[in-house]
Amino acid sequence: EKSEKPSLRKKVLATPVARKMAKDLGVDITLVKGSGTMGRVMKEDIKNFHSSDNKKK
Amino acid sequence: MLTEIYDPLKGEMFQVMDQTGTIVNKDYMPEISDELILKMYRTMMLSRTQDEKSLQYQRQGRMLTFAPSMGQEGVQVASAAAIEKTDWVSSAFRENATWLWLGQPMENLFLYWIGSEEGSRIPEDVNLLPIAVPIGTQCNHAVGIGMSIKFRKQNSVVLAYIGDGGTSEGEFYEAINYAGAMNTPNIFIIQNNQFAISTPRSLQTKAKTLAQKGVAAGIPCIQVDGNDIFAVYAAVKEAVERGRNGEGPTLIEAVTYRIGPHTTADDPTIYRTDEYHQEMLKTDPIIRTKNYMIEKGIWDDEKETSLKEELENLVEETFKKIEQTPDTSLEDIFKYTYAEMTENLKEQYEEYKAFLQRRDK
Amino acid sequence: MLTEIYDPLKGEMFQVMDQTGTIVNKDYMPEISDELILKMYRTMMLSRTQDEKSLQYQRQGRMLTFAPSMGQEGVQVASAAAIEKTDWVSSAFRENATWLWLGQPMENLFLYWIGSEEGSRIPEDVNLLPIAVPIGTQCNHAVGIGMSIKFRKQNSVVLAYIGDGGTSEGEFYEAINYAGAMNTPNIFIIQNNQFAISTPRSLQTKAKTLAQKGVAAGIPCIQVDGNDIFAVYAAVKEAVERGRNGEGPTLIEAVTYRIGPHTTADDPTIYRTDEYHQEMLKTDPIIRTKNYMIEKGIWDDEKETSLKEELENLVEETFKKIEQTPDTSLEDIFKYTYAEMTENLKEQYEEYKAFLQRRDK
Amino acid sequence: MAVLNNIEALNQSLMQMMETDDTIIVFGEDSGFEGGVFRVTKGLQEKFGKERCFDTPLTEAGIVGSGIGMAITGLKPVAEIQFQGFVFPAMNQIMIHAARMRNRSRGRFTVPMVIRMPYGGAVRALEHHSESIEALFAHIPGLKVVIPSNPYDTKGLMISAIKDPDPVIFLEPKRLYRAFKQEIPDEIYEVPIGKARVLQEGEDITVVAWGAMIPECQKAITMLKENNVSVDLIDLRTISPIDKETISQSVKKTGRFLVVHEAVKSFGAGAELISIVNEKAFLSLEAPPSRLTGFDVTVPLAKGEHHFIVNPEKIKNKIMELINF
Amino acid sequence: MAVLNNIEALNQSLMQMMETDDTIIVFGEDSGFEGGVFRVTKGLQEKFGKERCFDTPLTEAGIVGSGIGMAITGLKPVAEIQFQGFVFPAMNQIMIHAARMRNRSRGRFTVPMVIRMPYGGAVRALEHHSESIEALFAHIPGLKVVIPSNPYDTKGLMISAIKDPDPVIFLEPKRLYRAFKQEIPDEIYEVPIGKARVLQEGEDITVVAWGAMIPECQKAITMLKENNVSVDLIDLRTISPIDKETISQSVKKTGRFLVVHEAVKSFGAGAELISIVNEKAFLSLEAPPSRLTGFDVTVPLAKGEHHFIVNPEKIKNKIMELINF
Ligand SMILES: Cc1ncc(C[n+]2csc(CCOP(=O)(O)OP(=O)(O)O)c2C)c(N)n1
Ligand SMILES: Cc1ncc(C[n+]2csc(CCOP(=O)(O)OP(=O)(O)O)c2C)c(N)n1
Ligand SMILES: [Mg+2]
Ligand SMILES: [Mg+2]
Ligand SMILES: [Mg+2]
Repeated sequence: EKSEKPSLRKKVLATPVARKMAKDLGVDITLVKGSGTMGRVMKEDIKNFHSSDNKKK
Repeated sequence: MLTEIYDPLKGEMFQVMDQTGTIVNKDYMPEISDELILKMYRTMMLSRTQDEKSLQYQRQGRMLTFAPSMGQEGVQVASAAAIEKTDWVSSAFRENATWLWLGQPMENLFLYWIGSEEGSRIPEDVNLLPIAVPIGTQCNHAVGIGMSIKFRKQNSVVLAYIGDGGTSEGEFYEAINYAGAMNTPNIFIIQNNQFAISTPRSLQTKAKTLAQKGVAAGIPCIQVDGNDIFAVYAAVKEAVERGRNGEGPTLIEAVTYRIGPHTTADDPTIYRTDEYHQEMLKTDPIIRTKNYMIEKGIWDDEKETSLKEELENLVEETFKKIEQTPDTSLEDIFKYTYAEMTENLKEQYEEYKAFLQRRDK
Repeated sequence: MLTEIYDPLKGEMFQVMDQTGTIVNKDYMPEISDELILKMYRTMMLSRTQDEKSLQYQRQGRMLTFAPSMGQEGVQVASAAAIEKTDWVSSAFRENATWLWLGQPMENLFLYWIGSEEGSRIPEDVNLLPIAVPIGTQCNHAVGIGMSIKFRKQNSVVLAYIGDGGTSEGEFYEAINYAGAMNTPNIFIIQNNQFAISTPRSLQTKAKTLAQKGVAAGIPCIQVDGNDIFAVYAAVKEAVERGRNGEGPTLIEAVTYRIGPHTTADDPTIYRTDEYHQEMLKTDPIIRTKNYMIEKGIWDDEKETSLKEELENLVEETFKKIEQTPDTSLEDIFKYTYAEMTENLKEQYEEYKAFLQRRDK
Repeated sequence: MAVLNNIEALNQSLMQMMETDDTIIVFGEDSGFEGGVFRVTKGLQEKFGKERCFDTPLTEAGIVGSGIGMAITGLKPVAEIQFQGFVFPAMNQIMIHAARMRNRSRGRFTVPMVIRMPYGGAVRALEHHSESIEALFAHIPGLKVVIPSNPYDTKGLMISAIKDPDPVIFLEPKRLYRAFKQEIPDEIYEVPIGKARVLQEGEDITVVAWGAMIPECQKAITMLKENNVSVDLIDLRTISPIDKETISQSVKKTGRFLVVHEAVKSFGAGAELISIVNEKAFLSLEAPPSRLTGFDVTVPLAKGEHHFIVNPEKIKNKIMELINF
Repeated sequence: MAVLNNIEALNQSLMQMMETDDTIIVFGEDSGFEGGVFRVTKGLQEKFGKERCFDTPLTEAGIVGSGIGMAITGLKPVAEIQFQGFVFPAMNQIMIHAARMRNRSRGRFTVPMVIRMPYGGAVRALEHHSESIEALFAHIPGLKVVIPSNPYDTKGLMISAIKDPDPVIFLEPKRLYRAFKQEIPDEIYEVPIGKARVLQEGEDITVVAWGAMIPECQKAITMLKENNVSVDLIDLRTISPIDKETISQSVKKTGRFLVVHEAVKSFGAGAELISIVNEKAFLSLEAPPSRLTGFDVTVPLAKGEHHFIVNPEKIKNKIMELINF
């Protein structure tokens, strides 16, 4: 249902592949800071976010 | 040759029986058995009954838009009676009496007008193409069939029908010209019913007759009284012989009148005066044929009454049966686009079926 | 009325001057000044010279595919000479002498055949539509112009040209029929040059003449010797009068011969015997007209030689100038699709321009 | 302000424009005396005479071809093709002449012509009376293609189409002809060709539709309120040239895109819109830009048409699918 | 095995099929005596007689319309339209009869017909000799649309088209007619309609093209070696029905997609392919699925055509743009 939707309507720029990667890794893509043009979230950004997130745990 | 005797350029129209049902042109009265005349009359009456009932059904919301043939049963039946089972017919959309004569079941006709493609599934033993709505297009199909026949050295001919309005379409001309050039066994019948929807015959062309359009194709042509079954029968028979003898196509203009509306969506009172309409009703081929038969002693009021009753019952029974037809199945929507359903179509079909199943759960 | 005197259905062709240049039909010799004859001859010669040179240029790879008018200059010039500057012309693609006569600059003609749309930018004071490649389509444009003229109560007429092959297209018939029905001031000229590419006239239709196709539209029609400038001129003049008098359209079949190939991509030796070709060459309108003029004492060898030289120089100069034309600019590719470039087109234009700039850096 | 349906809006726009510009000529099969089979041109012949509104012979190629000739010589033809399914005999004239005359002649000759035709299905009609072939016209450079969805736009777009210097294919959803009425201005006004209209704003998904699909989308959107889904609904109005800006702005906001059309799916206008979304808003996409359309079959006759027609239920279902992607 | 160009491959396939099946009839304008303006049907009349290979009058509607009549009555017509630009007078017959006869008659009548036409541009030709309008046909349910790019496929696809029980629009890139030769089998063989072919495998991007664009793509790919870019090149071969599987498999692997076609951009076949990629491989996309096409204008005459034509340089540029997205 609709509750699955990303939080708070925050819109991010990302390719479908990056979005899928985030989803697969359990990363909320809206929390990732994008390093690409116009703040686009790159795959690297997600990977970094994920590993730093893991380290924190 | 009738086409040589009656010159449309001189305004000559071929008629055998006048408006009262009297034979006025004995020399050209075709050889025709009483039995055949009675059969023609029956089919004319059947078609008329079907149209009249259909108009009622349509008003009652039990049928969709349809195009009645009333008034044109004479040319339709007489032309169809002049060909054989092995010949072919390519018609437009207002040839109900022809279709009945050829053996297209009334069930199919009703099916078509209540919105089912099954109505266009012509029986295997009937050489008739489905209704062609786009004006003029059916004529080139007829040429192609003519070419097939010629190629196979068969002895058949092809009848194609078109309306007065239809003669203004390029395809009509392309077909008669092509048939002439290829010398195919084609007979083109213009049912000049005076109107193309609201547009009178006079606005279609400056040509005095529609028959003379055959001159452009260099093929024999003739104008006949289309409400005179004997004239139509004789003219078509001659054209059929020409076709079978390898002498190529013929163009016949049959002058007739559309008694009803263009379709049930049309209101002819907008563009036809009652006076004109009443005058034209006098040319009705059914009345004329009946008069002839009564005069000849092969028909009477009693027979008329019992025929009417029989046909009304037949039409009613048939329609009631057809009316029960369920909606077209989802599979049938997809199944006939190609010989085999493409992956793409399978996908659309399965997806929608799944949606319906989910929904209906 | 010539159209009443010469009946195509009886195989009658209107001729004034025979193949030798002798006037054989004095009664119908049109009133025509020597000056006009000389001007016609000059334009015929100019067109012929242009075609001959163009064939060379094409072989040298300096021109693209083009369609020569050689052999048809007579009908083209004489028909164009029979109308006024305020009249309109809608032609096909093989009317070079007509175009020159009307004032379409030879520069434009060359531009077209070397692949520039600028060749179809007709001068503002020339009432001529651009070349219409799709066969038959130009005829309905002519009907529309005829309707404009009628609507505005102007006194003009419209000439439309079509080939023998073109008469098999539905649009040709639709146009003549429509013009008849609307009673527009149209003149349709069939240039029957005996071939449609490789297909001989005899395969196009069973009709004995192409003129008789007018019967289908109920309009006056006539077959003329298309290589006889006097017959063409007289027949067109009469049709022009008819048009100006509000008496509607006329169909004229001009019997002529295409001396050259269909286009430079075509090899006519495949489908025309040399014998036939040589025979047909004798009908050449230029030779015939020259003979007439010499006989009449208004032409001689000296004049011929000097005219030839003048025209050859003119053609060469013109072509050399045109040959230098630069390629079409990128902007011109986009600019004329709509009155204003859409956002979509601007985007495509800018993007490609940027690409070219990046590349050329 | 008068309350009019689409037929009346068309009739009024023609009436008013013919009053102000006497070069406008209206014609087609049965368009004159009886005012057309749908009565769109009713009263025009009576008011302006047979010279300005007339019946033609049965010749679509003649109608469009002669219209081109008229337009070139300064008239403004508004031609009627009786049903879109019967436009094919005129395709040659439309696609290779009307569309190209300006380019061919480098602007010397232009074709400011309107070609009107009843369009679309769901009216339980005979064969050839239910198709939607806007994509065929839209693929041809030089044509503009317009499809209004309500009386206000119908009048404004028709007036713009008549004033437009280029040929406009004006497709009239016959299902909407008399479906509802709307109060619209009495005077002449224009709705610009090439501009879509945001009918309602939302956050979750962009839906683009046109013609008779608009009311269906609106019904679906109402149904979706209970799912807490809000929709940016865009009425495209002009199929060519497409208003890319309005669409891409919306998709950048919503991240989701659905185009709904009556026409068959493959190679339809929906594909073009999806491509535009990819070009303009790719990085915003949270779900595949999608289409909901007719199936890739000939439009079924009445007894099967309900399967084919896109309805609010199908739309709702598709939207939820994309929301939950 | 003989070494043939595309014209010769067509000629051979017709010759061989006519030998095996005497219901095959070949006709068109100039197709008989002289063997067609491109000589595709050369020698057929001589060999099989005027009854099986003949010249028609100049009537495209007649050619296709009569073909429909022949097909319905059991012949197998292979009709030639002299150039694709002249098919419009036959659009009515193709789109509303050939495509629909099976559906209309519930399978009672079918139209196993091939309609051949020289297609595409870059041959410095006159107006109407350079267009690419495959998208128009592909939008019509009931038609199949085929465009071969080499003699092997040309022969195999023509044989399949003749054997196909439904109408096939067979588009022959005229630029490739005599462009190169290829060794192809002497015997009758089929190349299946509806199956794309992976011409070369790569990792970085999927490129789909057809007809004369294939050699151009191949040149671009060679140029791209120095950029270390490897390409999955797919020859679509059949425009309708599209082989979605081959394309989506490839895009799932490469994550990037480009379609290259000669036709104008908007509402072209490229849009359909992009939509399919969105439907089938959305989550694999690393860059917007894109198209490189002709501009949205009438194909320019020779002096401007070079701007319009898609060439290897343009292709390389576009691929690099997507790689670097
Ligand atoms: C190509 C085409 N254009 C328009 C129509 C719409 N239409 C249906 S019937 C008709 C009039 C036909 O008149 P006519 O040929 O005289 O036949 P009738 O209806 O009188 O039998 C028209 C215009 C059509 N079916 N096909
Ligand atoms: C509708 C159409 N079909 C086919 C062609 C290809 N074509 C160009 S010229 C030609 C023959 C024309 O013959 P004809 O009308 O006699 O004119 P001619 O070339 O002899 O002047 C053909 C078939 C075309 N231009 N348009
Ligand atoms: Mg009629
Ligand atoms: Mg036509
Ligand atoms: Mg010719």
